[in-house]
Amino acid sequence: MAKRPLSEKLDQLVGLLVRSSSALMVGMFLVVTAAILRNGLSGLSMEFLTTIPQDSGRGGGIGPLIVSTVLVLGICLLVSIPLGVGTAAWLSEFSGSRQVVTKSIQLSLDLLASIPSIVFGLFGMVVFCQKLNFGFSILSGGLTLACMVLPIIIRTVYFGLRAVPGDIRQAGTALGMSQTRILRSLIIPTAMPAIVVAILLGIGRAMAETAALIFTSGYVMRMPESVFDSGRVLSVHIYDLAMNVPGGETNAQRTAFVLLTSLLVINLCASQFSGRWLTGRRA
Amino acid sequence: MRKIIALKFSLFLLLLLELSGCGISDSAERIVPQRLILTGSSTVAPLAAEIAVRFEGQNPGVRIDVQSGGSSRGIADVRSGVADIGMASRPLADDEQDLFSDQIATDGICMIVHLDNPLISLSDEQVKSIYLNEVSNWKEFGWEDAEIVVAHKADGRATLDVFVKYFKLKNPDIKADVIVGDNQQGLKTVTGNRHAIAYVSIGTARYEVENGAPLKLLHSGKIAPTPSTVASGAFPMTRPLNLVTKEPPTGLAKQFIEFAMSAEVHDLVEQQSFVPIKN
Amino acid sequence: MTCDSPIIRVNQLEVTYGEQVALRDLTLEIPQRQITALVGPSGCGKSTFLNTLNRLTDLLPDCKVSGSIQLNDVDILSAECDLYEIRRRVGMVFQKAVPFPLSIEKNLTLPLSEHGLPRSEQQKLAQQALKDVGLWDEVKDRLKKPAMNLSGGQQQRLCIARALALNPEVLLLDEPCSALDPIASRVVENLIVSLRKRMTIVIVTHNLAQAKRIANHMAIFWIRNGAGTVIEQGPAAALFLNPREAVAQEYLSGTCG
Amino acid sequence: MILWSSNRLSPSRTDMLLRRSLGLLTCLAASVVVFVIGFVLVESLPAFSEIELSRIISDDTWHPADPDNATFGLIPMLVGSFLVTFCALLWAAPLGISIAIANEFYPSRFMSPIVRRTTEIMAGIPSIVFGFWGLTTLVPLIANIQAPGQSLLAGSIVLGMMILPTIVLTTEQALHSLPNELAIAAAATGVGRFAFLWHVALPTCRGGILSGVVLGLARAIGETMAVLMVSGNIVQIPGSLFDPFRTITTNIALEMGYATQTHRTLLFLTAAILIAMVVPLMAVMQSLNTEQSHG
Repeated sequence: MAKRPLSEKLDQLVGLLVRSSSALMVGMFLVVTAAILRNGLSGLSMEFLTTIPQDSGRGGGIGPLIVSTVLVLGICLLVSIPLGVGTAAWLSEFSGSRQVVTKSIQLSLDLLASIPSIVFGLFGMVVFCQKLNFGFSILSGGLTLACMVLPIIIRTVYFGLRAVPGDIRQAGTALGMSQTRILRSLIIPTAMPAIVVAILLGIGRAMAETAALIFTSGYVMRMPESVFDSGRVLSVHIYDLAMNVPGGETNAQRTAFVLLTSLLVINLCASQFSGRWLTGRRA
Repeated sequence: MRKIIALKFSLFLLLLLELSGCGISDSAERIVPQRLILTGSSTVAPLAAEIAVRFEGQNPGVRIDVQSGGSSRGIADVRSGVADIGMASRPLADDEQDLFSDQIATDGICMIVHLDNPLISLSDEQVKSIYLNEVSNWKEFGWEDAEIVVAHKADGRATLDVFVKYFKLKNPDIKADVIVGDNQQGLKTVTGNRHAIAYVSIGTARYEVENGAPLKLLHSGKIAPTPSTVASGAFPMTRPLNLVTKEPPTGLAKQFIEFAMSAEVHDLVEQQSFVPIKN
Repeated sequence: MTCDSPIIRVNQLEVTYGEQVALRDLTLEIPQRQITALVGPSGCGKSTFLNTLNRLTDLLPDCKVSGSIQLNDVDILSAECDLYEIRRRVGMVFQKAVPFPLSIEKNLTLPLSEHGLPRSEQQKLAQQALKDVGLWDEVKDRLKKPAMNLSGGQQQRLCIARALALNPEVLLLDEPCSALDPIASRVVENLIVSLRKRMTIVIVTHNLAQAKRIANHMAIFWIRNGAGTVIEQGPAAALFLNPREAVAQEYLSGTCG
Repeated sequence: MILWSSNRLSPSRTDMLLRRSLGLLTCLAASVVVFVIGFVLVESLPAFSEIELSRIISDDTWHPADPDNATFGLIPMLVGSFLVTFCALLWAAPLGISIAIANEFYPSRFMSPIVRRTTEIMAGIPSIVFGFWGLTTLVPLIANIQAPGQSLLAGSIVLGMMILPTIVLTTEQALHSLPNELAIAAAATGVGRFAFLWHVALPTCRGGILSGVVLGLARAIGETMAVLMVSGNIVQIPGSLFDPFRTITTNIALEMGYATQTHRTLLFLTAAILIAMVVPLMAVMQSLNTEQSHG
């Protein structure tokens, strides 16, 4: 019993220590985002979001860059969503008892998820830009990103599909429904929140990417006219302004603000959206 | 079942090969003559972009995209076909003689320091001693006691080639503190660091100074780094700014290169503090 | 032992899960348009048996079924038989109500459209099925609302309606009332009795009182030699009064099982 | 668990078709990794014939494009990658673990929600934003202490901040998965909070915590842009925290735009080495995860 006061003191000391670690992290977060928030909030306007950049990006807005970003994301999702949902559906519904196959596919996806993004950049540059001759284009960038986000999407959708109770498959089968119909009308709709979350996670990862895009979608600042044009995305713009443009900090901060806010909104949407689906408006 | 999977897999591989084949044949149609892609030297890029804007204005429906990345990248991209025209801020090297180049301007390379730095000029010997780390403190040049931050270009940059050739340095001997890529990154490094020194394109540096960047261009000995000293050949470190193509230029590329070499764009060249080619 | 007009004849049925034998040597006849109750202690294969009757056992990766099950003159277990047809003819309702995560109406029309009925027909049948289970008045104003919002008893009746809409010849019920409160349970029970005129009903139940109330025919399942089988079958009333087997007697009187 | 058995339940043609096409999609998805890795390997193979491979270790500098006197030493970059990752982990791992402990064992009504939200947001901040902050704020600060500012210190601070949320979230998850009964039983026998934490919680969650650290490690090794912006990119083995350096990822990013011939091949070899470094980490993490789920 004599040890009690000591151990209580120790407990308090540790408490103080770990709580100050938390405070330290919050402090770091504030330090990193402070300048971005300050300049972002003060300089943000409809004009900034819609006009073309001028003077290497020091002046003007980021209109074409937003368009490029959306196009790159569009291509990325257009490829990765069908591929990802299809693969997840096969793994979850049709792989049956072929454990070896399933395991090795999952292993290959884990492996893909762990490859650093710069390797994807290298791969994309040589395969899409040079070998397939898409050039530095939104198409090349989108395809490169699609390879990158694929494991995230497959994993999220797969867990969503697995979470659909087996009862539903059983009940559907008992009513004489085909697998196709059960998958399309019952399982996919039930797993919709997971699919939405997968899409949002994919967007989040893709939007944050820089290394894989610099050498695939390039950094032409102009308004893209087609997906074969090069287009600079927001993160590449921040990089270029920060590294190569003297006096570009202010606009880099504004762009970073736009990027951060959109990522935040996407995350918020994710929770909001899946919440609504789960409480049932699903007719 | 496993056999079926293997079969599917090989089928898929075939499919992909097929697709890639299509990709290549498609691309021939894709590169419509109305588009040009220029990549390469960050020195030439701003000038090429200005020329492109004027060219597009005169030829509606044409689109010219300009990306920097260094002269070697321009040459590599032209070779691989990713770019139609490469930009190189140096003459073609011995192993690049199979390509075709056209000079659109002349540029010089000078040393730059921060505006706070009292230094006016550096002799060749002084520059060498700084880059070989024989002198490492600004004190030695009569300024405050601070270490010199030496910015050096990345491999493959034309400015680096011209620099080491002129000073007869060996690249591995150079002891730098920061490696920079684009010219603009060199400028940015010096504006952001009072104690830095770098070598950059005169044109690019003057353009930034006019835009208010806190920089100072150092004289080479007694010769000031200006377009006129570059033009007259008095300034020691000069180099051609070239547009490079894989084949002798034809079609739109030819049209653009001829336009870039014509007197119609001399004002743009001068505006960028480069020296136009007059014949 | 035999009944007058059996619609299902099970002969020498054996079901195994991997190494484990769930049912062995099971022979049973199920009379047409009557309620057959399957009773017996837990884990002696009643639900497994029910699942074999419309081939839901196919869903289990390492489940093997042998023997024969004749539905009228079709062998359900044969490889040639049309599974979708079998499942339309043999409907099934589970212990836990499984409404699809769709609207009430869609719950009923989805299987109908799967079996190729035109849209107008679908709605008519759906409405009829809801009326049959007495749910129509309760839900007619919210047919487009999610079925998940219904109460437990309503959900179970919806599931029965969903099976009825396909107009099956046989309806399999796997402890349909065990997850419901007594009142809802009574409603469902009455519903089952009212359906007897239209179709054959096979119900698994643990509730002997319920079996006594509703069943015409009865089969008692028991474990013999490590596998489930039917030890006694016959008209319910007679079986309750006078079971032949000693264990059956003990089970029915509540002293064992 | 109910699965569709593959060969019995499918008389319908549409089902067949669906299964085939989904199977095809799966093959496609699974082969992406084969393509990426295979491609990198194939492109790096010529390195074995073009140069003596031992030169990547024996050469002490990296001038692969020098026409007269090319050198191919990768060691400085490998050391750079290793050092910056190590230094980042050195502070981020303990900090991350203590934050997770604070959230789980020393919660405060005011701080905990803020910390949780901050962690989530930080996890979503793109690396370029950290790099940008590092370049414009951190590097000048360090340059005030010792030039040039772009340094091992800057790199490890920026990297550490990036992997911090990963470590916090994984550790917290591991601690959270401890059965509640354990804490109640401990309290019932009079074991204090700290004693429980030190003797029960942390040892039990060792696997989960370690896998968080390994996850952070893998991310740090693979990170490119943020490091590129603050490292100075000099090819050298940094002698102190204030020296600039170059990692193998930034080396690829800096040079892949123009590399040709042997130089290009070597960049692919670098990428192959990078993959080879990450794969064992993943294996370690998987084994840690299985250990955790079994124990």
